[in-house]
Amino acid sequence: MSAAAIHSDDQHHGDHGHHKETFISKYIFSMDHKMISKQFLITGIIMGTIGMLMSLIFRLQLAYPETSFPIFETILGEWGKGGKIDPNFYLALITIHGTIMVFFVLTAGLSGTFSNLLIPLQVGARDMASPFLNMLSYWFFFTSSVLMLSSLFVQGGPASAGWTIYPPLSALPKAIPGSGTGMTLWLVSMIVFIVSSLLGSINYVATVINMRTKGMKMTRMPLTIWAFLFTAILGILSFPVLFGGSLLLVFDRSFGTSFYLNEIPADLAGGIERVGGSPILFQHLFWFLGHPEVYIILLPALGLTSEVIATNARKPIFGYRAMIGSIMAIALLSFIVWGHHMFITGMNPFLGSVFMLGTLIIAVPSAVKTFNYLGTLWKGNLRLNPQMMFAIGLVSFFISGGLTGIFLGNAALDINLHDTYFVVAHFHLVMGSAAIFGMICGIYHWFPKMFGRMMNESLGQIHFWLTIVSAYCVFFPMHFMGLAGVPRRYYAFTAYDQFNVFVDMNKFITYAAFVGGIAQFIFLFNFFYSMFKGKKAVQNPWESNTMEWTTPVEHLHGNWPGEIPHVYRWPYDYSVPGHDKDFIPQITPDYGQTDPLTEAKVVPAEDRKKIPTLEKEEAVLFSLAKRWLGFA
Amino acid sequence: MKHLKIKASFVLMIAMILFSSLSVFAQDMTTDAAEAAKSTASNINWLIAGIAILLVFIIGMIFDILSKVGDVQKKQVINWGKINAYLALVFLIVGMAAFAWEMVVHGKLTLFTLPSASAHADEYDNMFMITLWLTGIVFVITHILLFWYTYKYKEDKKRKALFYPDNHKLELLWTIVPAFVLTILVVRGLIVWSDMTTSKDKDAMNIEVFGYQFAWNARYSGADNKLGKYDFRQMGIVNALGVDSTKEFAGDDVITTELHIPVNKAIYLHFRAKDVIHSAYLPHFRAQMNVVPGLPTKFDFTPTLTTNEMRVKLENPNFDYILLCNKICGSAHYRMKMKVIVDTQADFDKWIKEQPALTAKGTETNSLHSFLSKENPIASN
Amino acid sequence: MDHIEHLEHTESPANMKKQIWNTFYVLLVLTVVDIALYFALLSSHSIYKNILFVFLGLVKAFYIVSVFMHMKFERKFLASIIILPMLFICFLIWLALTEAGYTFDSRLF
Amino acid sequence: MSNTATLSTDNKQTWGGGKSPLSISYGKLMMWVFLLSDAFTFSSLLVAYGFVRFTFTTSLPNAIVKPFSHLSHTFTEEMQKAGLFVTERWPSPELVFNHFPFLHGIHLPLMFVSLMTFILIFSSVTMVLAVEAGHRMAKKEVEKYMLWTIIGGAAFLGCQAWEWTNLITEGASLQNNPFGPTAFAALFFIVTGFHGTHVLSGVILNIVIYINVINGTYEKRGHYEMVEKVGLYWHFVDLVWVFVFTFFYLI
Repeated sequence: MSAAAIHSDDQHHGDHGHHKETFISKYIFSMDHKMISKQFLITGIIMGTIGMLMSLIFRLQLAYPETSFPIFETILGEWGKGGKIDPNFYLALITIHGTIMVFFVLTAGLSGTFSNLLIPLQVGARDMASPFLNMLSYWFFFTSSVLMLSSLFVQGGPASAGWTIYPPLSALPKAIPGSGTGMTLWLVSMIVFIVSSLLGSINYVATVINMRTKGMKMTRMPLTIWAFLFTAILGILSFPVLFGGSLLLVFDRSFGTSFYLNEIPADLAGGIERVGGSPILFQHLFWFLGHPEVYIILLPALGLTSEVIATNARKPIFGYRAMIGSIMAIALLSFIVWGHHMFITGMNPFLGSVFMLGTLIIAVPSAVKTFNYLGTLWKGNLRLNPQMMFAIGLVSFFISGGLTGIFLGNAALDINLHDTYFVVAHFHLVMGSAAIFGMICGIYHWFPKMFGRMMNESLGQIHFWLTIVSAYCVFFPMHFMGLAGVPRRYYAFTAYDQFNVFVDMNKFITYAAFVGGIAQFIFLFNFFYSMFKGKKAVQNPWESNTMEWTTPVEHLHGNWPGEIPHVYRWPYDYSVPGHDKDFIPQITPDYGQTDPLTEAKVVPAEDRKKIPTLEKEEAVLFSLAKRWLGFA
Repeated sequence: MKHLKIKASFVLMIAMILFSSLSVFAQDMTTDAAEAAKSTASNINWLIAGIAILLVFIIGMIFDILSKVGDVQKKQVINWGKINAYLALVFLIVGMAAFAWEMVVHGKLTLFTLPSASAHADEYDNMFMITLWLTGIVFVITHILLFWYTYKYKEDKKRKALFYPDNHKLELLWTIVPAFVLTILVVRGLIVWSDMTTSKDKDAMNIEVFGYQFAWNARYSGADNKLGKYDFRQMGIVNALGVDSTKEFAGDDVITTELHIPVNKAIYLHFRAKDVIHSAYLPHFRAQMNVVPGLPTKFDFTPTLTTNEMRVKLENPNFDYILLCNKICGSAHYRMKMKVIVDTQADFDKWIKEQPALTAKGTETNSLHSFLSKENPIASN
Repeated sequence: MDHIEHLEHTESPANMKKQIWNTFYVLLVLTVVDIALYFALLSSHSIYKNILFVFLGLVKAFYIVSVFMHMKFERKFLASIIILPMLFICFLIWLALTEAGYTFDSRLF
Repeated sequence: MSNTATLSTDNKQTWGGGKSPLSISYGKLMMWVFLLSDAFTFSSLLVAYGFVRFTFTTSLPNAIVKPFSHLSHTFTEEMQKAGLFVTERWPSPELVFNHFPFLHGIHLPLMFVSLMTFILIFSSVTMVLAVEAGHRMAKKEVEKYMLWTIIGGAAFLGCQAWEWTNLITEGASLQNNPFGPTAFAALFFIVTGFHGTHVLSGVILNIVIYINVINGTYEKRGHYEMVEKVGLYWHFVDLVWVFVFTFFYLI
């Protein structure tokens, strides 16, 4: 704390960071929020690719449980003896797939990337409140990803108790090979990740509250910022509880305590008899994080989508205040509904009723959000570019996945649906696909801001159509498997005659998953190719109102070359009647409007100093070269 | 333009070289490895992967060139706005058809088309169908609107979008209507839930289901309908369940590896686990409860159809009820199951007599009821 | 400008010092009362005893937060965003205790 | 404080944002938010304590040992024989925490923990006095009170070390508990240990700040906000102790 504050105070005394930047300070230990966001994004994409490849491996296993794939022996070694995946490694794969996707891709990769990029730019700040803590946040995240991946190479394999790591399975190394060193690494990695998440979230909250530019009232913030603010608050309040919970689990595993263990004989539990705890306690502590975590994933995606839909529909977002209200309602309610993951885990049935009530209430703000999106599309002028398509795809997944949530939130119905493929289908639609779509939609939209170049549109469109079709093909049929009572986390269904009817469906799902996987490679190609070879971006390529598009294309440490522009209006003035253009940036005052802070009449936009731009490519290249060589 | 052409042909050339060399390489591999069929399969896999990556690369290049051409010619080569609008419509129609097809064809595979096998299954199915209809209607309507709007309001340079930031009445409407619908669901759901979780029958038959890695046991409470005490310290190879036959109520207990239950009689299942959390899932009876070590859990239900009746109804002579493990518990989780057989009362009585009780002595009459001692779950007595 | 407002409601040094010492005495007395009550109510085992102790703890917490941590002089909004999330913890506590009671019961019978 | 104001306006023009709606600087806001999240960490541990405890019956002492009475060196065993320390029952705190340094053999229930509480509260007072002196830019006074705070924190840590040693010599550990359920000792060590870690880091932070104060870093900077921020943290540690005290020693 002290070091950080001292540092940032020092920085305030300097000018806009025009001090010397070396390669290390610019690209590695960068304290510039834009560079940190790129670091988050690229780490997230790498982790996402790994997670996706894992899912393809176990999809192959599920589709052809009896067939041997020599390639598995090549890449997995002892875990793929004879070309077949070891059942223990299958469980490890699903565990690590879940963990990577939930925490490393959709929490850090999505919220970390876009909170870092957009919060300072959209509220009009030079940087985060504490750039130093921000940098630490990334490097803690990086460390935790390395730890998580390194658990793939330890004796006994990585953690394999499912991403929810319920003890005793995760606490007893004898129960499953993955509960040895792999599980320890998982817990250590998660604790480091929690630290990273807290450092980031505290920074986001302080920036949004304290660092807004003049005129940027709370009610003038774009919905993205609202979403990020509440995501950060959710993280701040829920991650510590997982921290406490996993601390106790570490003690149970390594120091012979028994907080989560009861009536475990000594021979199973490393020579010490365990009496007195309760596994349910861990589940409560875990899901106190786990459920807000779902919204930590989903809210940023919804925020990005709100912005993208409004911009590309050329229409103000419908019901701005209702949207903020529903974000708040979702955030608040998410803390009191975690028990719906535990209806049949031996929890008090009375508490089941309480949680069921809360859970189904969450559907109301979600419905409001959906209808408001539809209201925004209505009579709009939709530019169907890739980001808009992905945003529409998100709304579609949000509806499909949200509606199946109504089944699962119902305690009675959960009796037969708990831990079946219905659950898998539900959360892959609503927080897997929907959040990934939100993330990709954000990448397409803000790529020009991040890298100064445009992504290829056609590839984006192909990516979109392949992805949405394959995602629906993968996850929709799973509902029916779940309704037939097929449990999740099964290595094979060969032991059950009644599940034979699903052999073909499993193959179909796997083919669809492979198509989806290849589609992601199109995206990866597009992403990395455009980063270096894409078309040069103009300053405001999507004709958007928000403040980030008023910064120059070439990145400055400090964002704006001169004074930070002031804000005079809300961010959704699209297609205002009586204006010749269909967008009015937030920094444009109306004729005769007073500057809310200086109390002086402001000059109309046309007469004001033009937004500073560096239009000539030569100028951009020259200044870039100068910065790289260390002259500037 | 000239620059572009050079670049494009250069890229294509590289692609061609790569592709041809790869195919030659692949041919070599296949001829060489004719004797080792197994490694061929591996090489073909690699080949497929290589070709797929190459295809992605080529497609990427083509579209990159196309867009660059478009930039030079100052017009769009492909008008994605229009294409997407039509594709959205196609997606909507095909998707809805697929949705209907799934509901009809795959819907038949679900449990809900089977005759209900327990007393509360009808109530459950009823609740499910109400939820399905309500959500189904919302699903169809919202998706039609979503993709119809995408088609209808595609960009038209001449048109300007309607400035319509909010409408409080409309927003209130679509807050209150979902709230109302959900109230119905909540109220009904609470009724069904409390029906299912409160045991109605005092004379229910107490059976203990014991889960361990990776099998199940059942313990019948015998004539006294009371399960004997257990001690987890005694759980071992000889005495897997840790039940001491000399203890109170334990003598007449019967331990089996199959779960036989009499039809039309309330069954009170007590669950106990040895090592990790399992979940006893009886899909046909709409019954499930986690089996937690050190935390007694329970579930009660009344089967209404015997296995034989069900076989006749389904015209499937191989049909069996099952109890399967539904909570990740280790490497053989996927085949941890127990056969469940619903018998008529007469058949059940006959079967249970054939099973050996823990001791022949019968019930110990030790009525000392220590307040704090660890006792096995016994139904409210 | 906001900071100048902030200055206005800071007390004069002497007054502030007095307040700090007063708070210290309050905390001291409350701790002594805690211990005294503990021994006075040793044989009783009612839930109200626990509630009483928690209440005294909350009073102490109130004094620490409001005077020592200066919360009394901050904006109401700040106070509410720090204190309101504690409601979630209250919910968690209520839930955990209910749940633990249920666990106790189900282990008993 | 006036210096704070000028500094922040400078910030506004060159680098920082335009608003501070809660009228505190971002640094203090971050500290508050951090403390909020830390409160949740402690709450989760205390909730775990409550949960575990509620699954046990609390021991009903049927023989109350009088304060100042003689304590045999087999006191714990006697209690075990009397049925007060059994694994099914949560022990009564005054029978566990009844030792005082240099006064072995005398039953002084909860006296030592009262002393610890007093020390911590007192160091909190000196901290707040340092903050108050910082507002007046009185460097000497800040130095004096910071030093007292550091001494108080170190004394508290020493007391805790003594108490731990005492319990450990009686046989309590993470896996063992002569007083009752193992969870009692394990939770006690984890929660007080986690609190002790906070105290330790607080003392280290205080020392860093103290050195800075002596060097005149804040004098040059024109405000003592750093002292305030660390002060917030220090009071939070005190706050947590209030609840640890209530739940572990009184209830």
